[in-house]
Amino acid sequence: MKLVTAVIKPHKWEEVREALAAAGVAGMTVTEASGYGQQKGHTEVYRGAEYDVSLVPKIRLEIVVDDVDVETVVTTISSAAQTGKIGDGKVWVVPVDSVVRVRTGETDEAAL
Amino acid sequence: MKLVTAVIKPHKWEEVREALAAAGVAGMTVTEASGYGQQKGHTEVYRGAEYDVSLVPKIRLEIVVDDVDVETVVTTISSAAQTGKIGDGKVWVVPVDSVVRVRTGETDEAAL
Amino acid sequence: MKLVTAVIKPHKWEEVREALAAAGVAGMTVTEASGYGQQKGHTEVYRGAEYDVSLVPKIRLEIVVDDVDVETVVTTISSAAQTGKIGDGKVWVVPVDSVVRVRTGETDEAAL
Amino acid sequence: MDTGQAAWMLASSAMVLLMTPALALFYGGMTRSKSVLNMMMMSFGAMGVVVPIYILWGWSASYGTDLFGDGAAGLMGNPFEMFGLADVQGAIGEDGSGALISVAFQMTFAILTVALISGAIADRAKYSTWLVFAAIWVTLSYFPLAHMVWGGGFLSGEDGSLASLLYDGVAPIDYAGGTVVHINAGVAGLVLALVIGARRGFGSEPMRPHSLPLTMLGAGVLWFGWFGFNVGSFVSYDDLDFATSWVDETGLVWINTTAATAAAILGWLVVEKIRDGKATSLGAASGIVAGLVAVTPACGALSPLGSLVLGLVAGALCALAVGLKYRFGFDDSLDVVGVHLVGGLVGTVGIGFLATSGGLFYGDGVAQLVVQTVVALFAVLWAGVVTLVIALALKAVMGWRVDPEDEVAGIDFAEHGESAYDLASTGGTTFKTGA
Amino acid sequence: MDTGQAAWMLASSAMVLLMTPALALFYGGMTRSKSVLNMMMMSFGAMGVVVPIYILWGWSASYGTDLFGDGAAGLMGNPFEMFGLADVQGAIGEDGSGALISVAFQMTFAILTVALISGAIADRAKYSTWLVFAAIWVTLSYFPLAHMVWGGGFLSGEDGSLASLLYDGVAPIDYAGGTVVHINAGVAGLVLALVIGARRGFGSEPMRPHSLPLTMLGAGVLWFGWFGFNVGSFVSYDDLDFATSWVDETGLVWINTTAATAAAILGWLVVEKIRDGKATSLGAASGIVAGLVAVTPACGALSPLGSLVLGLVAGALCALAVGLKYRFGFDDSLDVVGVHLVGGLVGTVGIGFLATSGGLFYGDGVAQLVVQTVVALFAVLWAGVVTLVIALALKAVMGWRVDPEDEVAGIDFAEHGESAYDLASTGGTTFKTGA
Amino acid sequence: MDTGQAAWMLASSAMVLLMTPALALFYGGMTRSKSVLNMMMMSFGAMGVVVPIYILWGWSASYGTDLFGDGAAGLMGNPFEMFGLADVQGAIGEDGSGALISVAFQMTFAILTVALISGAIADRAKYSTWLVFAAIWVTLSYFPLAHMVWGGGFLSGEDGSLASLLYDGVAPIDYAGGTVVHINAGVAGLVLALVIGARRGFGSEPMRPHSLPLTMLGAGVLWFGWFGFNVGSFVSYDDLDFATSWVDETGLVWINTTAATAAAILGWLVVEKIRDGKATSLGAASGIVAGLVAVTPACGALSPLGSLVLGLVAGALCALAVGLKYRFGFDDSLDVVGVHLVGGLVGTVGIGFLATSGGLFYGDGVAQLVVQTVVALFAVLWAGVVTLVIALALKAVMGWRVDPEDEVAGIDFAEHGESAYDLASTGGTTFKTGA
Ligand SMILES: Nc1ncnc2c1ncn2[C@@H]1O[C@H](COP(=O)(O)OP(=O)(O)O)[C@@H](O)[C@H]1O
Ligand SMILES: Nc1ncnc2c1ncn2[C@@H]1O[C@H](COP(=O)(O)OP(=O)(O)O)[C@@H](O)[C@H]1O
Ligand SMILES: Nc1ncnc2c1ncn2[C@@H]1O[C@H](COP(=O)(O)OP(=O)(O)O)[C@@H](O)[C@H]1O
Repeated sequence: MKLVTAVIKPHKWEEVREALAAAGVAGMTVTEASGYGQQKGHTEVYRGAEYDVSLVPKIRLEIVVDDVDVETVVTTISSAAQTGKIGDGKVWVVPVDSVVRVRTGETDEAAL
Repeated sequence: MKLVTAVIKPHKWEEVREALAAAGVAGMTVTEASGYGQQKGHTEVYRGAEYDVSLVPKIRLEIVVDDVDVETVVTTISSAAQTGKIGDGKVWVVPVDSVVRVRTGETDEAAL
Repeated sequence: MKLVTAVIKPHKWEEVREALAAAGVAGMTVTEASGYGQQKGHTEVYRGAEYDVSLVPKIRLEIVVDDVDVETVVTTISSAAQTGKIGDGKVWVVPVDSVVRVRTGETDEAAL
Repeated sequence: MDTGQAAWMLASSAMVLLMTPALALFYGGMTRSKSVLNMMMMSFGAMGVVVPIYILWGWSASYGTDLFGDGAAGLMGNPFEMFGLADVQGAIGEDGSGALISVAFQMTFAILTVALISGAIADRAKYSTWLVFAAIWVTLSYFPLAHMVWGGGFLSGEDGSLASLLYDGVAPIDYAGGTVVHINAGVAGLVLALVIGARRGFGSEPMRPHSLPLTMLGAGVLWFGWFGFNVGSFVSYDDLDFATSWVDETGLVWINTTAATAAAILGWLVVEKIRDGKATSLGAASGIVAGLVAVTPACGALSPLGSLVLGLVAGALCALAVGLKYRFGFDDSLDVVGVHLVGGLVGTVGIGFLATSGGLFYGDGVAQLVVQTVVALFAVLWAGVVTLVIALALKAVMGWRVDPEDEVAGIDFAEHGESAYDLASTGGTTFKTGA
Repeated sequence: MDTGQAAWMLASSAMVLLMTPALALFYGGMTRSKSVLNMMMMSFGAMGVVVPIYILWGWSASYGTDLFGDGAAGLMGNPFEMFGLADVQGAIGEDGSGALISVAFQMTFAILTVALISGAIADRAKYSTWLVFAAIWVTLSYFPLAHMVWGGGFLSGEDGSLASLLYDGVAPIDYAGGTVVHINAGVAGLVLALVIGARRGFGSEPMRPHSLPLTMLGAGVLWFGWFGFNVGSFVSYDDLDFATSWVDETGLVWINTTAATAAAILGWLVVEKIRDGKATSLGAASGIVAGLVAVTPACGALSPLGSLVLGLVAGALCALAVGLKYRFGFDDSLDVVGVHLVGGLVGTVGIGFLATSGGLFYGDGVAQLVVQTVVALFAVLWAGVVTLVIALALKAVMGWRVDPEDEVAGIDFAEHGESAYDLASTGGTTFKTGA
Repeated sequence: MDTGQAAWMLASSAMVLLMTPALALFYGGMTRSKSVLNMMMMSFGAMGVVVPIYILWGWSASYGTDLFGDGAAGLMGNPFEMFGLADVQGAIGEDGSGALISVAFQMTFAILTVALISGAIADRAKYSTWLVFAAIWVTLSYFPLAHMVWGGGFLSGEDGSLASLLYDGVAPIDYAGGTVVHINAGVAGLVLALVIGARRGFGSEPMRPHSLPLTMLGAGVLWFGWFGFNVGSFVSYDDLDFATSWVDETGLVWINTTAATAAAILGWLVVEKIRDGKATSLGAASGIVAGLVAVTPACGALSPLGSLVLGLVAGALCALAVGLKYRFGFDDSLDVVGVHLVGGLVGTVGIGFLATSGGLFYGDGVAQLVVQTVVALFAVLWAGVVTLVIALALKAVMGWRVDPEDEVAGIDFAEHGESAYDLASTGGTTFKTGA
């Protein structure tokens, strides 16, 4: 099994969710995140004092998937999240040793 | 070493923390997260317009543990977090190459 | 490639960011987190009722790096984030199978 | 009523009306973020329910002719006499008497009193049951007490009243509602908390305030509105040795209100500093309310120095009293008992000591003190019995508690279908359909 | 004006001024967190722009001698007659008449009316265009309507006015601004929403309120301020059968205002309960505003019972009306149409049924009803045409929309360079330089 | 004082009292979320401390007979003369004079002035030291200045006063507290900021406002309350060429207050637009306060047009002045200097140019201008020296700073044991024990 982590633009979340659902992905865990990269933040001014806001809001998804589905999931996310503009985000894949579904105690594939 | 990541129901956090403490786990990192899965969200209505809130609030724990403790930690979490109702969450395990304790620079087992 | 995850004190974020930039790290994903460990939280009192706040605010960084850069990145973070006081945080490293840059579809080293 | 007095009464009425939304903020900030809307809605719902009732039969039941007996010193006014405010002017005075302004002013008190109770039952009560409770309680507990105290009824100084039975010529003093408003609401809160039962996790799970700035804002606006409450409640006592005209008495009441409140902040903070090591902002906000509650009945009868003393005592005692619920295990969630019942008692009984005319400390003996105490106890009794009957009846008929799962997930969604805040970049929400 | 009346007018003016910040909160809570500052700034900007204009030519254009013709029943006052408030006292009365207090009071109405419109164009309008719009619109739509209705112009009861052409002696009733304020703003909101176009994602992306406690706070303060709005708008009608003096009429107006508002809360919540299954806090807050809007023109002409009926109907109808935008696809973002236009029409026309003197239900025939309806339609027409011309002109000259990318990222940063909240332990922000 | 004037004074007093909680919101929104409670508590603590002091010796020290000399044009009133408000009516007039209402009104000014200072020392001052400072400072800086300016002392127009030494018959004008309140607080803020030192990270770490809606709410309520502040401060000048009666003068003051404030919004936003490229919401909120500050001394002496000019200038100058702290490196955290000192000077000196009677621009020469300037400088001097002595003494005795680690972690927890918000689904908090 693998853990696919994706960092995407917030307003793309809805599209990604739908694409994943269509691809048969039934579960995931979502966190709010901030991104730092080529996409630049902006400058804010409070009573004349300037601040650089270097972080950009992002959504971070974690999906544990069967080895065979990794390819599909990664591709589904990348295409759904793409706008072609800087800051579209990254998707990375990490190996997973085991998974448990807390409710039933089922493990591995059965737990997804 | 391994990284155990657990996604659980928020009101179970206190019980899980106590169970882990009893099992000798002294440290962890916690993030707020939202879950998407079989557990359904709810519908909200604002001036007649309906919204599906598909994400459910979850707590996400990360614990780096010694290889030998993995089993205990996973079991401890799953039993403490279990309610038997849909949405109890998942626990997954990922291999870890190395850990550093920032304060001392100690690495690996010593860093936990 | 590897995924370096670091948990640090919030007021050290600025220094770490600068050190990483100096070390050539151009991107990362940041989440707010809470830490539980040797560093103790504090007690709050509301109308005489006492609460133990056991979690301490932390910043959590994720950086996907080339294998060769792992050492540098980990060291850079640990030294920039160090105050020498309990609670400085941890840095851990996890193997990564693949990375994709959503905007271009580039993969692996090219995606960083 | 001349135009100047009318101007102040109009302003006062608006200020007291504002107190209910202010209370919603004060209470709302103290709940967890998953139940703030329900907390606020109990206040806003009280506005919706009590106003029509007040217009229909509330004024009449409060200030109409005694329902039973020969029309003197009774327990309730005739609710049908001025039903729908029919011929209010004719009934109580000639044109230009400002009768309608008095109705306006008194109406806002009824709303607020009901809303005060809601603090005792945060996070767990069915909204429909609450609204029905509000309608029945205001009719059976509030209007009668208002009639007894201010409408020439059993707790006034009239012939045949309780006080007249004890001491001839010693009228009880309740300037702006120590008994009618605060003791009444405080007792009702206690009874409801007992009947409905504690929140899941009470005394074990953390339930700290989700937004203290909201609570402090509420406290600040409550203070502002309370000037309407107290200073608008001008009542002409014969023996005030300090203020001898409308202009003077209102000035005195204004100063007393402020003096007690400021002193209560200090009283509460000192207790906290000694007991907990820190003076908190929730303590300051609570001290404000405690001081205002205590001075409510007393504000026309004390000197500014007496008000400082009363406030200091009230702040300190209420700060100690909010701990009782943990000792005795009743979940008076936002301390309606600790603040309104205790504060109301301190104020009502404190008059017996501190009144510049009649007070024990001013060498005028115990008559006033006894009268004040007896009246307070009668109010406790009345509110206790009436509330208990209503609460148990509603428990049997409608039920009081939301589903336990809903309570854990948050009553805001369960009862109102909303969440209070959406500060995140995404809420994982999907638009489904417009109305 | 005696000092008592002056005291109330001073308080009323301050209360109405407070309504604009209150509206900013009410609206601000309903937007997403990325555009709350812009929403609030449209109100605060209206304060900055309208006040100088009102002082320069606004009062004169509203209450000056008719600009054209023989000075009777016209469309606008002469803006230069009392330019800069020159010789206001001399022009409209002797010293001590309170002329300046009337200016103060009326000025706050102009500000609020402009601010109301902004709810229709949340999240997407260029701030500079909004400010210019505010200046032109208040001059060409607000001052003329104020003149027509309250300044003895075409919609008053004067000789030569619209009403006088229909029925002799039946003056239209608009106590505090059903036409001038609410219909006017509601129509302007509709026109702007159409000209400017919908927000990106309207009807598909979620756009739920980011802070309902802020909205409820706003609603509570609006209610408070509205007592100034309505009760401060004393107008001496000859045939009031209920109130016969300043003290009585103000009392009646106060009660009516509250009665309709409370009833509208109930009306709105009942519709929600039936249609959506839950009574919401946004519904209660919206019901408050709907009730206040509807009773604005009617508050001096109804009995308290009539006000309850009016409020109930207004609450229910507005609750239904806010769905229209999805049906017809115009993005009136915060329901200026559904609440202010619909509520204003309900109130203005409702007078024809419910006025104790002149109302159909009181057996006084249809004359008043016809007059009210015709006046309302004329106001719709006036506001519609004038707003359309201004909106299109500004579209051509300055443009109305911010960059689409900025709209997605959030207009607060794009137009004001700020973010509303920084609640996190880090915002990833770096200090660059002081001013 | 007739009942109408009394009604307005009662309302005004309540409105000014509300300004202190409003200031707490205004300031609180500008701090970081880890220190908002402490910021608000400095205001709430000022309420607790100043009120008892005012009742005990404050009124007497302000309006009692001159402490030294022959009782004319001195520096301070006798604090023991009317200690505890003993016999206030007898001392200053007969019954019905409204003496107590004046006490109420003046008391609220003292509270607010102290609270204003706290903005300069956000996030870092020991709460106990602050409370002690408040008590001493109000006694030694505020009461004397109030006495000098309004109590017939050295800065009034009385024989033997500073002005009378310069020009015979040219009295200084300070309608509602340009010197006593704003210059006084502004200078005190500057001195404290210097004595206490900058926050850790000042000028390098980001310290942006954590909730601008809170700040805007505060600004809106401040504006509302300021009508009490200014319009309640009726003073009978002989030579007003515009207002000739209470009704007229209050109307004028109301309009002038609003005119200057609106213009100051524009002034501030224009500076921002030019300098920073964007007009901000914090700028609008700040402009409101700047305008209100500047018009405070001037509101009875100007025409509405003059007020527009004054406000515009004040808004623009204050917008520029808030940058000074970065240039000179003093951490006046929330710009008490930039807004209150600068705004207070603009208003006080501006009268010399813009007063319709006495102003340079109205052809009345420089006498008034010189008097205003000299009086302003004297106030700066007085406040500066007195504050410096108190601040240094407290530094030596109690210390001013919290522990540096606590400052980084957040003063809210360190000093008050609370956190302002708990919006998360979990706070990782455990219930330990009830009180
Ligand atoms: N090395 C990295 N490790 C983890 N996350 C990264 C890394 N580089 C970029 N990111 C994430 O990807 C987001 C987009 O990256 P950015 O460089 O701005 O644009 P792009 O991916 O289009 O080149 C960043 O905001 C950040 O959240
Ligand atoms: N494939 C997955 N990858 C990562 N997290 C998941 C996955 N599936 C579910 N989750 C997480 O587990 C939570 C519970 O899953 P759910 O399907 O609702 O119930 P259950 O685990 O009881 O079957 C989800 O809310 C989500 O946070
Ligand atoms: N086993 C662990 N797994 C994951 N994160 C941990 C673990 N132990 C500690 N941490 C994180 O590191 C932070 C610092 O740890 P702590 O024990 O308080 O101090 P130190 O690292 O200086 O010994 C914690 O707040 C937590 O976020």
